[in-house]
Amino acid sequence: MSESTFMGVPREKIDWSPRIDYDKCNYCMECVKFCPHNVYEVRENNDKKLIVKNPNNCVVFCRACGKTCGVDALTFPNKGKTIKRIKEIRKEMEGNE
Amino acid sequence: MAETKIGVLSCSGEECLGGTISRLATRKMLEKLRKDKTVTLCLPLYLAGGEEERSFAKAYPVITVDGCSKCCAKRATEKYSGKVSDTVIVSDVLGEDAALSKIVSSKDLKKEHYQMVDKVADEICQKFDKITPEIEK
Amino acid sequence: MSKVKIISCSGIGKVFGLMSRETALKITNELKPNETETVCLGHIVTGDADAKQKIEGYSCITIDGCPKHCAYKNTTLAGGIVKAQYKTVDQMKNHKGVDAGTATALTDDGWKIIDELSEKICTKVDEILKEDE
Amino acid sequence: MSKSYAILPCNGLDKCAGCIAKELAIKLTETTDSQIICPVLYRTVDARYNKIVEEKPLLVIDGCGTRCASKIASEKSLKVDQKINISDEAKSNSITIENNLRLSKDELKLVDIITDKLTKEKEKVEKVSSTVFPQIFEYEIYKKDKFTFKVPKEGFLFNENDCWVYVVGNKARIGVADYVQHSLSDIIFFEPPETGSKIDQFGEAGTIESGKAVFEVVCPVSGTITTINENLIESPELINESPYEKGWIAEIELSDFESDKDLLYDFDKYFEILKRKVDEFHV
Repeated sequence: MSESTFMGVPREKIDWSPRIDYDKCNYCMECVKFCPHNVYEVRENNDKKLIVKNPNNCVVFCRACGKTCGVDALTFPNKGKTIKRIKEIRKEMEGNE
Repeated sequence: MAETKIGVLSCSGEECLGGTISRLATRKMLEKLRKDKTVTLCLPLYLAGGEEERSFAKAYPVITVDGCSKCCAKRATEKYSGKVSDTVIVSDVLGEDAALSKIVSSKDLKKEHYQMVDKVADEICQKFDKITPEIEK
Repeated sequence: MSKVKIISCSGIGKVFGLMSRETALKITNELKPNETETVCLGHIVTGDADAKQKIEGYSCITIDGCPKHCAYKNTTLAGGIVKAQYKTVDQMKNHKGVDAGTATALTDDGWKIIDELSEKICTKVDEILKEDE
Repeated sequence: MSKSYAILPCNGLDKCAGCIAKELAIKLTETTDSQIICPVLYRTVDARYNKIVEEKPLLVIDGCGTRCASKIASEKSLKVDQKINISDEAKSNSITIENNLRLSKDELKLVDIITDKLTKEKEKVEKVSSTVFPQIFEYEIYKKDKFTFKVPKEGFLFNENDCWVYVVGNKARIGVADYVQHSLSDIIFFEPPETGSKIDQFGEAGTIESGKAVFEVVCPVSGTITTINENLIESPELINESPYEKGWIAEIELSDFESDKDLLYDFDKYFEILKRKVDEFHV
């Protein structure tokens, strides 16, 4: 895929993806089954059997996989701060043009 | 033209085996044989108000796959949508006896049925590939 | 007594279409072969006189996959008397999150759902036959 | 008079959130004329509760994201009047739920807060009348094979999560774009956002679900949810049939539209994005 952006900002500059609380996660893998964007990866042989492999595949502001988590092990970055950051980057980019 | 898309429309008839074979052969085109180029269409949607299905055959080539010699899929397409580019009739490929035999549920399909599906799907592929270069021009 | 016509949409794009088809086949071939029969929806769509004749004025039950109601609309257009209409997608509402399969093949769960629907429709068939008498 | 409910709580006994759900249910029966449906007994002998369910509006209380109570309600095809999720409520009231099964002071406070909200707020919100929104729009169409993707040409703004907003004065209607309903295919479930709740821009305004996936409605604007589209609860397929008109999701009283606008697209820009998405992702 070519460069991907969100609200005109390069996707990799936006920090938005699920965070796994490994103290809570029971590796039921419902989130993996759920997410169509290939964000997670299962690693059967590792200690951490589940990782966020492709954080930039995660749809910015989508939190839908969190709902599948029975033990509430998934959290997301602060939405307000993310919006602020996006606006800042947009300003910077305008300045550069 | 950027992409080649060809519509495949089966009669999916419920009264005889030919309907099931037409349907499965069409699904096989979509899932395996010509994955990215096949668009399946729903026959009853012509009348139930599907502008999307109706206009498709006007803009793209369509191959109809009918179970028996009634050729419902072909005739309905020509009546409501547009010209049919080619047609496959299960009873021509497999013979009337097989096509008109009693319909079986997809849970009771046997090896022989899958062989019938393969044969009809091959036939669709041949027609499909004949049309493809014409639209890629 | 004339048989109740069971007409399915048999939509090819989604699992709901196959569910409608298999439900119709189960009822007409297994559960109520003497009381019901199916009619090709494709044939009805052509508008042929002999297709029309099969359903015009008869009691019909339509089984659609999705809310586009292809079976219901086409049956009504051809003069069939739709005594009851069903949608397989509605049946999914009682089975949230269940994978029923694809338009090519159903999963075991998918079969269970259509078994459930078939039972329901058979009860309706009995009612209709009583009324028709 | 305060409203009374038939209460279906999750009653998860091995988690704190479940214990709070139970406490809240008890509290509501003490302060109002509400009655509890025991989820465990309900599953085995539902006849026991059929009368209550018929007589009173149903309040479903879930403890955590597994939403067992909601699932039971949908299993039994119950019409849900109100939904409360303890974990979400805790978050929005900045109360941390501990792992202890005996409730702490904070957790009891949360019970009081929710009780208040459920018994008082209702009367206020119900009176808000809906603003008149136009019903017919002109569309631009993007075609891909047999699919047609519609985007209304005027009056709508979009976020990049394919949700739209239509503003009239300080009120707005929100919904999902045609692209969403095409991607999801037949929508079978609609979980509305909570009436009366405050929502941020890009906050969750309910979810819609098909056999394929769950889609979170990402709210394009900030404000207070004043009305939800009740019709969608019975007929979520309206979103498929008419995503920009009959399939609207909710109405919102705007709180900071001027600032929200910075992160919204007009028709021209959204149409470009839609075309890209269709070409890249749509199968």
